[in-house]
Amino acid sequence: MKVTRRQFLKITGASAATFAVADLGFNLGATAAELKESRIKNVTPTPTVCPYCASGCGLLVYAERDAEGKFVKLLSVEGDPDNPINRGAACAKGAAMFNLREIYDEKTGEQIINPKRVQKPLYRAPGSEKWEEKDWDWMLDTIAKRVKESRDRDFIHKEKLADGTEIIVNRTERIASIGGSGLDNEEAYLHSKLMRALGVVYLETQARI
Amino acid sequence: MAKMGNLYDATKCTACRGCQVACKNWNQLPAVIEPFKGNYQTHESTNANTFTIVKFFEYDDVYGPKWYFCKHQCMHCEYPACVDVCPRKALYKNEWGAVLKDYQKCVGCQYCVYACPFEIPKYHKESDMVTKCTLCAERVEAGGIPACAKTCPTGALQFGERQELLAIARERVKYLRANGFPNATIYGEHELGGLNKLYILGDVPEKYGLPSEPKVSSITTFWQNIVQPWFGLLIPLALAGSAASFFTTRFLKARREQQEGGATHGTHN
Amino acid sequence: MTNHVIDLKNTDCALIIGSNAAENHPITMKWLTKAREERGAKIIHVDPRFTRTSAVADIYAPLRSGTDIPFIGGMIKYVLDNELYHRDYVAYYTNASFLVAEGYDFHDGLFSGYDPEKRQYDSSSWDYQKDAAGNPIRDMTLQHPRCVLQLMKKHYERYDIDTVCKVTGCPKDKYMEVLKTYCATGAPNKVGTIMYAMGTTQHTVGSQNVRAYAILQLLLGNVGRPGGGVNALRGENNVQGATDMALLFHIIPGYINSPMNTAAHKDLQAFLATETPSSGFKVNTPKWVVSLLKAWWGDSATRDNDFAYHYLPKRDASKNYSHIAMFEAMYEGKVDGLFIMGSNPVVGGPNANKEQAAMSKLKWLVSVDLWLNESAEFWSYKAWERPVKNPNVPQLKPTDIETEVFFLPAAGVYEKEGTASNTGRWMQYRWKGAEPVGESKPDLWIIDQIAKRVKKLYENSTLPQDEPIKNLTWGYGHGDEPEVELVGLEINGYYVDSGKPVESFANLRDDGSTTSGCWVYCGCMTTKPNGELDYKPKWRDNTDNSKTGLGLYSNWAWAWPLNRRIVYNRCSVQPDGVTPWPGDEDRVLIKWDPIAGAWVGDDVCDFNKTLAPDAPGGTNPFIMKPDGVGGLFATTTGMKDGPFPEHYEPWESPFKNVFSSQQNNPCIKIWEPDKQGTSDKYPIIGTTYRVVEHWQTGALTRNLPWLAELMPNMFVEMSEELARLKGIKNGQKVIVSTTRGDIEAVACVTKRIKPMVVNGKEVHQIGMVWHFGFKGYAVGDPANRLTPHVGDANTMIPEYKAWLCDVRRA
Amino acid sequence: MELITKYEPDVERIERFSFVARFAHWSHTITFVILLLTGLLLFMDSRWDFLAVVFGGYRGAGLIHRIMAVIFTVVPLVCVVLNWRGFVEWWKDVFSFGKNDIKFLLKFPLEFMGFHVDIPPQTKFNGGEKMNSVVTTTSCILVAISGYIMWFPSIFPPTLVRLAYPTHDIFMIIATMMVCMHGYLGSLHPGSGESFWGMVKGTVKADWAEHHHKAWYDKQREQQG
Repeated sequence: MKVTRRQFLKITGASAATFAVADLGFNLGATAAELKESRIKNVTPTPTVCPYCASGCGLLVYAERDAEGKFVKLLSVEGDPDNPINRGAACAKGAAMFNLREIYDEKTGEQIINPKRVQKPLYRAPGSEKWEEKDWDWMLDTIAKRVKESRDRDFIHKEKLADGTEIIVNRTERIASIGGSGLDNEEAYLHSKLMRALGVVYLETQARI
Repeated sequence: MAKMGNLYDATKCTACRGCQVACKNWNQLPAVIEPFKGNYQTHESTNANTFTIVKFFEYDDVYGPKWYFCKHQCMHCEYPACVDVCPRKALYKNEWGAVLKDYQKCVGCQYCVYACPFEIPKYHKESDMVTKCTLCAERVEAGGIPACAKTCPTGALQFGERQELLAIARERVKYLRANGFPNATIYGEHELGGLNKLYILGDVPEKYGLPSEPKVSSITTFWQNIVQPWFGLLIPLALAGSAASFFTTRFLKARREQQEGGATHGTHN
Repeated sequence: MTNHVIDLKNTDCALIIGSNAAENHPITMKWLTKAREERGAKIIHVDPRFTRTSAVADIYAPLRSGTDIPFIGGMIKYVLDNELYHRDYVAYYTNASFLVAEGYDFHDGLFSGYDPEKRQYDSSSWDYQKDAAGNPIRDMTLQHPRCVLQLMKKHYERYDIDTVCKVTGCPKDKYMEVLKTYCATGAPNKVGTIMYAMGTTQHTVGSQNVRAYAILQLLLGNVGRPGGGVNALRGENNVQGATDMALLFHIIPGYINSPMNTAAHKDLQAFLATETPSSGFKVNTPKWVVSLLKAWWGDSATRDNDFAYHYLPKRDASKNYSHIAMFEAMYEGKVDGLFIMGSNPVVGGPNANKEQAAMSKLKWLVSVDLWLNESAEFWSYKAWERPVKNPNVPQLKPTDIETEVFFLPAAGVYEKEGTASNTGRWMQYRWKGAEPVGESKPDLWIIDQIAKRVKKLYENSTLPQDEPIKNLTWGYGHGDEPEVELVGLEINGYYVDSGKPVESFANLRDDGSTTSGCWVYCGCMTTKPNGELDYKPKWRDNTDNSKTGLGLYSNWAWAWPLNRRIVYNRCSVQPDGVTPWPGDEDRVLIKWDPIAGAWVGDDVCDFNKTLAPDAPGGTNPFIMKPDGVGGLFATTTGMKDGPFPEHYEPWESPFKNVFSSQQNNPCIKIWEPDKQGTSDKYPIIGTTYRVVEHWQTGALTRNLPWLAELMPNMFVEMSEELARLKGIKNGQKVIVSTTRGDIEAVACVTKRIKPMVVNGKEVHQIGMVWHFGFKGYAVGDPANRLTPHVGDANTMIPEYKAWLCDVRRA
Repeated sequence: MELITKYEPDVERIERFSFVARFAHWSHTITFVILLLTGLLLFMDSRWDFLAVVFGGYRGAGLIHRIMAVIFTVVPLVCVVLNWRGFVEWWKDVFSFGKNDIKFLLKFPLEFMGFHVDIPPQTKFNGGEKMNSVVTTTSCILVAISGYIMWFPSIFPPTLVRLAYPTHDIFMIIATMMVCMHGYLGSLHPGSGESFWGMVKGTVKADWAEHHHKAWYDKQREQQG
């Protein structure tokens, strides 16, 4: 049995120790004292905003950090009591934000990184049945190359108006982009800027669907 | 210390189930994923990894459909049957009313599981222990409020002193009765001598999956009140009888031997 | 939202229609509950389905999906007939008093100017009568037969209560209750709010549905006041921001139409002349456009080269580039590459079978997400599994699909920094609370890297067509990761000479001396006394600055425009600018201070700060509109499908339109005429929706065990009556079919859905969540394999919410 | 003062219990005692906590209680199979409860306290032993059944589980009481002295058998011819 959940943690330690006579002389006072050790006490949380519906509820991320302040693992993600919109509240989705990064394993109860999170860039070759792991450089360079190939193919630089005058249109219909409503403003802005500079006109976000 | 507890107003609950998840987040409980069975409710009842569960009830009347939601979890009874039956005294009631568990003492006997009139504590196989809601005692004692009450978006769930909550509940029920909820009622004020989780219900308790007269099973009461204190006396009685016999037999034998002048009897040597 | 989330607490009545606020925007219920407790507010829920919102509503009124306009039209008629409208508000703050040109007409479902060939209107007749100076003629008595109010009265004459109930299927007693309760907010001291979401917009008449709400709100005097408004509850945490940043084909950042290949847009001068109205706040368009061009092309944007206006792509005016159109083009093999930035069309796109097939024709696909979602794995075996063989649905194998797929793992929301704009336009900062898992990277880094690498490839190009990318300004700090605040500075805008942030969009210039990546955000950044940048979304002072407790919280984060918490707030006082609406002293947001000669108040005024109430235009609160007043009647440039909302049946409907012989919206584009289901084969009305436990296509929720636990599988909700009819038991597997495909799901037989009587005929509706797909912890078939490729006439939003289907036991 | 009658190997002895029967008895005794102690440790209040050391803590006690429970139930069943004849004989004898047995029971309290009484001829098991057989066996069966229900409660109806708790307690108590008496009578009680050796060595002195179990003794003699 491997249990690392808080309330069972004590007992795993204890059951190993029982054989060494350790759990004698136990009293309620000690338990009560232990309960007072809330795991987020004295942890400074980081405020963020819930990524689901657009109400904009504030969330607090409590994380365990090592002596140098390096992130170790999540402790809890809860509503932000200071945020006037939600005043600490969170619906099921907001309350589940911990799972975005880490989960408790159903079998062992152990805290692990959500196994569904992708941790490496993945590439699927034409006609392939599987993913291959690739490094970022290769991925980004190849994407840039593909973007250029597609943009340069059939790029519409100029068009004639009905009256015969030629105008610059600088447009590619070979590249499209969707999504972005989950991006931050800065990301959405840069994406919008990049796409338009490339001449992309098939540019859509979830506002349309 | 004043009794603290939750007040759950079923007429304000939207069944967002934030409480259900916030509870898992705080108590570090894994998900228990079961297939969808045709009802929004995730599980039949609480389980070892689900300390609180919102139950869904559909009704129909001339005014149209009704959909009642009710959060179920440990009621932190004033007179908790689970504490009574717990042989290891792992369960106990703290000074402000929470029924807590010392997991170092739990031996997984599950007496509490079957004693609870609300069928709340559940056995956790992997750890061979029984788990349940703690009223987030460690949060409360660190100056916070229970995770479920904190996360509730509509304010259907509040945490505070029981007496104050009762006052709020009485006001609210009065209002509800005058405004379309003729059956509105407080639950937990008197049930089982008082619960530390108070409810404001818009209708009769049964419609929210709560027993209107919760009772500890009479078998459990018999066991607790008759068998445990009294039956055990039979053993010392037997031992006492034996001890008495030990001496009387020997005393009588010695006397007999004296009377018979040392004549022996074949059997008794 | 014209208002914001907290402001819901100030309402007297909330009409939730086309939204399931309790499930999809749970926190709104916090504030509505408060309004109910503190103000005795009523909550009305109008929805085809009895949801968790209905469960806590005071009144639940069912309606057939796709009949919002009759429902609201009947309310408009009731308000007009019983003179329940807020008279002064309507007379001064709306165009009710404006006389409409003689050419405008309406007959049998069609407005004047319809061209059946092109399926579009020539809207020139939808205009005001104007005096010699070109100013609209008004009749403040509202009695002139050509005034908007009278024309509207005539238009909605047909929407009597009985007809409305017949069409919508709403029982008359319920409808009367709604009429009485909500229309009471026309009283000057009462304010009601309308909350809507995708149940409103995802129809072929979606935009007109919203128009109908807006008209009702204007009539009742409920816009621009606390507790009121027409409040779109937007569905994605930053869909507002993404829209503001113009991740949409038809606009460039700041809601300016994107250039087209027409004479009217041929150069900057022509473009500005076309896009700048003669009055209203939008006269500043040239400043916004030039500042945007300066932000993007910096030194390459000079007065001599039209500030590089020609670098902007000009779309083909004869084409549509919306989501549906994009996938139709893709299906025809006209698109090579697709970027998917955290989206999932294989689950979320309309007619998902077709959209998935369309993706297989791509040469390459870049998917940026936290999870391998269904769209990133659209080529896998699993992606092509279907519950039944259907000759109309393509069957492909990975080996058939030549698409190269690049999956880039993105960091989660609290593993990076940035800002998001909520539905109330509040721009809030997100700090970084954890490290990205593994090698995953913030989207900002990914976009930055792609941009840098593409720019490098074009570095040495001498082709004029490559100048837009070659000369694009791109530099956000020197580290590996771009600095959020530097991007923020560019969005806000800065003075070209000093590099200091521009304080307000009023300071933007059209001479190239300022930049602003998105003018509506101008003012979100300032400089601290010590010279550091002060990004206002980081503000965390949560004291309510409203003296009457309206919950403005103006020092918490920042709201565009210019930190206004409630837009059109000029409406919160009487036309004279100083008197509160009778009995409504506490809900005044701004008022005119004659001594200071300025508008003062707790909110930032959404008005010319020094324009006196008695000056010309001093009572025109809707400053973004050329005429300055609320548009009960939409004039020439307003809507594509008519000045007044008119009912047309959904594209797929079992009923004939009783209001006119126009069955469907006459302006919608029909992409797939052969895929229109008919009620003989598909007698049941289908609709899709969401639940609190999941979100959109489910990528961000079905991968979270705690949420997968709450809603583990795809299900279809149906009435007990329909289940009996079809021999379906609760919890059984069923197949739902439309002309577009079939899905398998678990039946959820419920009392919450009832058959409806429409036009005297019983009709069944079924509903299903559209969150599911084959990836993640919670799996099921995507409901959108059933939905049609047909969209709203104005926005092209697909009609997800009303279509025909059939259901049977699996 | 001697506690237990001395074992006298040199006198005439006749066999009383076979090896299997003795094995069953003693294994049952040991498991019962361990079960009792672990049970008391686990389920009684802290007065029994000193036992925790012996059994490796509460969880250890829990484990031991369950292991012992299996032995407690399986061994007797195996022994019954191995010594079917003896088992049948035992129960035949137990159920041949007659006038003499009643007389025995009536006079037993006096004998128990050490008064001299004339006992009518008894079969292999006297009236008291017969009663002990019935009560102990019944208790053991009920304790075992209720124990298994408590061990795997999820597969039984809740009411049955609730019933199991007092059942386990009551019959544990009765069984313990009987064990105390039986143990005393079978060892320290001067009158039953030799029966101790019957269960330890398997044989008893012939004259003791004749005196205490006349009917059985006669039958044995007859059989030996």
